Amino acid sequence: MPESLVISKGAEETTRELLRSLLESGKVSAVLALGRTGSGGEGVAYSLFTDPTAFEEGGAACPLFPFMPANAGGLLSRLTLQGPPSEPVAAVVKPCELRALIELVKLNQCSLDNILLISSTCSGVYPLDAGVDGALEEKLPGYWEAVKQGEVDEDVRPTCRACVNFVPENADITIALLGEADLDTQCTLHVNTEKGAAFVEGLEGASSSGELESEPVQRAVGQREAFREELFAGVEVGMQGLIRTFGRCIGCHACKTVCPICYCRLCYFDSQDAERSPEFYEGELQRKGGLRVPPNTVFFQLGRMAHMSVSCVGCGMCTDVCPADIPLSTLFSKVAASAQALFEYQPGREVTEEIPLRTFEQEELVQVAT
Amino acid sequence: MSEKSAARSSGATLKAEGGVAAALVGWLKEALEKKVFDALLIPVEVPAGDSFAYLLLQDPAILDKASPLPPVMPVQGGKAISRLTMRGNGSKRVAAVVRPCEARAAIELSKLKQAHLDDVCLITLDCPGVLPLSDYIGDPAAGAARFAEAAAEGDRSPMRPTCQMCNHFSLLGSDLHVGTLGADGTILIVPGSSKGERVLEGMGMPVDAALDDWSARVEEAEQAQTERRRQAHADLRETVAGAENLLDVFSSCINCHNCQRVCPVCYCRQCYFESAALKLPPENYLARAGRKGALRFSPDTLLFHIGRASHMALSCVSCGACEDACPMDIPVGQVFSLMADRAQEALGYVAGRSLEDALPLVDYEMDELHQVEQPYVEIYCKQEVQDA
Amino acid sequence: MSEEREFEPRIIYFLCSWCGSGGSETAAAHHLQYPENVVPSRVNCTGALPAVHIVRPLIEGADGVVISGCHPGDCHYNDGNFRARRRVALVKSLLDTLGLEPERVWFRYVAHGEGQRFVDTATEFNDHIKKLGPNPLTTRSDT
Amino acid sequence: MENQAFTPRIVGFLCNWCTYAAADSAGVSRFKMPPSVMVVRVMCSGRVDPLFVLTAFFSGADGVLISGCWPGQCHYQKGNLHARRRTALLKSIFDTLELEMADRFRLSWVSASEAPRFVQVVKEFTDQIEQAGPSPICDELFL
Repeated sequence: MPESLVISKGAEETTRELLRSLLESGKVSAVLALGRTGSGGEGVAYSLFTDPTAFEEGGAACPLFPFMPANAGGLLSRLTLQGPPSEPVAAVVKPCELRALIELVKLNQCSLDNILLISSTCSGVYPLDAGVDGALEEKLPGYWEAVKQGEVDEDVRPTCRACVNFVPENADITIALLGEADLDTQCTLHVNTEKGAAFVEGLEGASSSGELESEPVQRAVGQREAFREELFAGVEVGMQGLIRTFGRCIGCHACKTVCPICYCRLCYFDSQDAERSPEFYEGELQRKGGLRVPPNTVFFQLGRMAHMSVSCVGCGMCTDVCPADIPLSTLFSKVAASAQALFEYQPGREVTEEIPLRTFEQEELVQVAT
Repeated sequence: MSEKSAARSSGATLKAEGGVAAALVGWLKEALEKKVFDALLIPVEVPAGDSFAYLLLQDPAILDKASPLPPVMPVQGGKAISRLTMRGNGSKRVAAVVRPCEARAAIELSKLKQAHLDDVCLITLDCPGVLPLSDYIGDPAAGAARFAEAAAEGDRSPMRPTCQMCNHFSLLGSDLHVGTLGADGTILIVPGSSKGERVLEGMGMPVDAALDDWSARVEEAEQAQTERRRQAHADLRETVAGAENLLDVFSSCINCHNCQRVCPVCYCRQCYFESAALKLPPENYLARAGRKGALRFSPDTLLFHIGRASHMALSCVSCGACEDACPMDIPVGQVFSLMADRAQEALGYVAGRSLEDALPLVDYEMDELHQVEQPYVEIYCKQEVQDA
Repeated sequence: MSEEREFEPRIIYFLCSWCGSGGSETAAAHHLQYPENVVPSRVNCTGALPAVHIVRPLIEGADGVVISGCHPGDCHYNDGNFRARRRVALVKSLLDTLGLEPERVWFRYVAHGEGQRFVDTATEFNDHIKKLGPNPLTTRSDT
Repeated sequence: MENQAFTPRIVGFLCNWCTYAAADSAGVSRFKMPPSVMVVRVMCSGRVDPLFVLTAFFSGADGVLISGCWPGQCHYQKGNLHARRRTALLKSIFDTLELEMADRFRLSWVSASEAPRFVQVVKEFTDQIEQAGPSPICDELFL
């Protein structure tokens, strides 16, 4: 099935054209993609576009903008939580968003029916605070220059610079971006599924047998792996390390709110069970002379790890929204890496693969029980 | 319940040669040792030294790292008090050292039945404002120096925008207020309720110092701040009023609802805007998108902000916690303080002023607000008929 | 001018189930006509109408919202309409602060027997909104 | 001196069908064992969410024991196999973050007929925790 289509237009233009034609021809009823908001395009947010003109030159949509205001996996879950749309919807998402989406499908939080998934090889996104007041626009030329060379711009989020899963899996159509030197004039679409093929039918382009795993991609994996090790090495561990790291946590639980995998409508830590009676506080006070109010910073983080780390896709939203600038994503990725290795699991790899905690082998992990 | 003391006409004095914070911590330590109260809720520097956290403590030794007036407000004290007392009063008398906006939030939460203040003695200080959280965490040492300098000079420019225009930085509602404004070697401790009076009594401190000088200073500063607030709100209104401006202001909102989560008075366990009420089948979203050509997703950004205001603006204490927690630096605290001031004015209420004022949406008058009733012009349709 | 005449507002009319709805029934009994684009929506009591439900249509597609309940002192739950009045005052204050045309919200008492008054209110509000023009929020995709 | 006075506080999540029965019969048989385990009876070791374990630790437990039926003998077919995966996950998190809780956390299979084994597990685990000393988490103020 996998085939690729070389189109003699720039990547951005190709993407816009593709989406516009999908909407115009009625092949999809809407497109979920990034778009500018506000009268002067001050903000960038995901939108469900139904009007094809949004994808024309100067239109509101900016599907390849290096920014992630929300994890689109979570958004698609919200869109399809109560059932798939009756007509196809296309979504332009980043590889980590796609992984989150696959995990959410496994968690019965969304449906992939009638969803056309378009993704691209990803060179990362800028931190949220770089996107305030159009400050990001100035960085765009540098960003795309780096993409062409298969590099990552230095101002891109550390999480992204350390991400080794930047080649999307399970996308119906993949737009090759990373390391494509002639990005401005030519674009390769990799059509990975029959669904994808049906949607690109009629698109003008030369078919080719180009592989996604190009040389620059391989090189990027190595670079990012190195950076990842560097980040992991900087994580403060041990209880004292965690207390130092989370000492400044303000308990807002924003990390949980934006986490695509944390889908529970009511988190244990926001529930009545986590509210304490005066007797609890008095008991703790008696025992150790003092305690934090509200309590549960390290407990919350460990609890969240226990609940979601096997499915953590390393999208970095948690770090991005943290008002206290705690490097959550690095810590969670480090924990997730070993937890996922334990079960030889990679979140988002395959929709049919069970989440490790929902399945088991008869003979395994014998050393755990003593 | 706090019975009002006969006008705050006098206070006790405390020598503060070694600085206000040290003197106050010393005083609190003594109070703990004398068992004037059993426990203390106070901001304490965290182990990494990059922020502060509220600790409930009874061991006076822990107080060494305490700061009655830290340079940041990571957790709104009202919220901390609510978490502590939401299930009841407990058996300990707790003194909570908080900022005036935090005390106001605690008072609102008490009225909203989310806090029990019977055994809590609210101690507030004249507040110079706080630095934005992200500024401080980036470089705590520089932040602390900047804060100390600005606080000493009464300069609010490095503080958060909501603090820059705060006009309720003193007194209002607390049981004990520590007057430090313009303090020169001596600070005043002013009882605001019988609970506060009992504390001073227990400490053996005579309440005999005249407040005139300090009151005059506070009043002067309050007037200046009120003017500043009026001006800031007028300027702000220019930039937010109208559909276009408003949507520009919220254009970068990522719908994380963190403003709601850190808001002390947004106490609902399940927010309406995160509930199933707004989680709809895909056809709904697609139809809405179809009508407008596109639909921001997640949807309902503006509905969330205005709706949230409709739920909490009357209890909003303008503490600015929302703005501090916004990952997109939206001036949400300022916009909410503007909405809150005008809404509270319309309904004759000041959030956190006193435990006695009833919440405006719980209470009503028979004869009021006739301006919102649309007068009936009886001849309206008859006129139409004649015109036709 | 001609365009203005073509504008047909979308209006939601919240009616309390005792008085407001009663008014509409009386109007129907007398075969009184009111504009078709005014969509009545029944709530048990105006006091049971959350502020969010006034705001939500104004963002999602209505050009105006009008609310009718019992006259002061006539509320079937004693004080629902007084509470509603405070809530409307709050919503109007918020809308005014944000420059979102508080005049798109009307609050007028209509008793069960006042069919004419119900029809007048619907008609008058419709004309009023026509004069105001379309609600700018309803066409924005980034709300 | 202090060490001698230290009696570990171990929270034991015991499965209703196997280990709880074993503990019961150990008691009835008057077997001697350290009074260190505070028993929480759960219907199945598979019922134990990682949060239970964390809650115990953060509430001051010096050790946590999960104990249930041997693999293949679960009264709900597979609950203990889920418990094993969860335990492995939690241990992996503790290991990655180099948290000392890893050594204070044990999963053991004890069937209903194995009262002596239960006693042995408790003795061993208590010794182990005694060696390790009181959990340092108990005294942390900033958790």
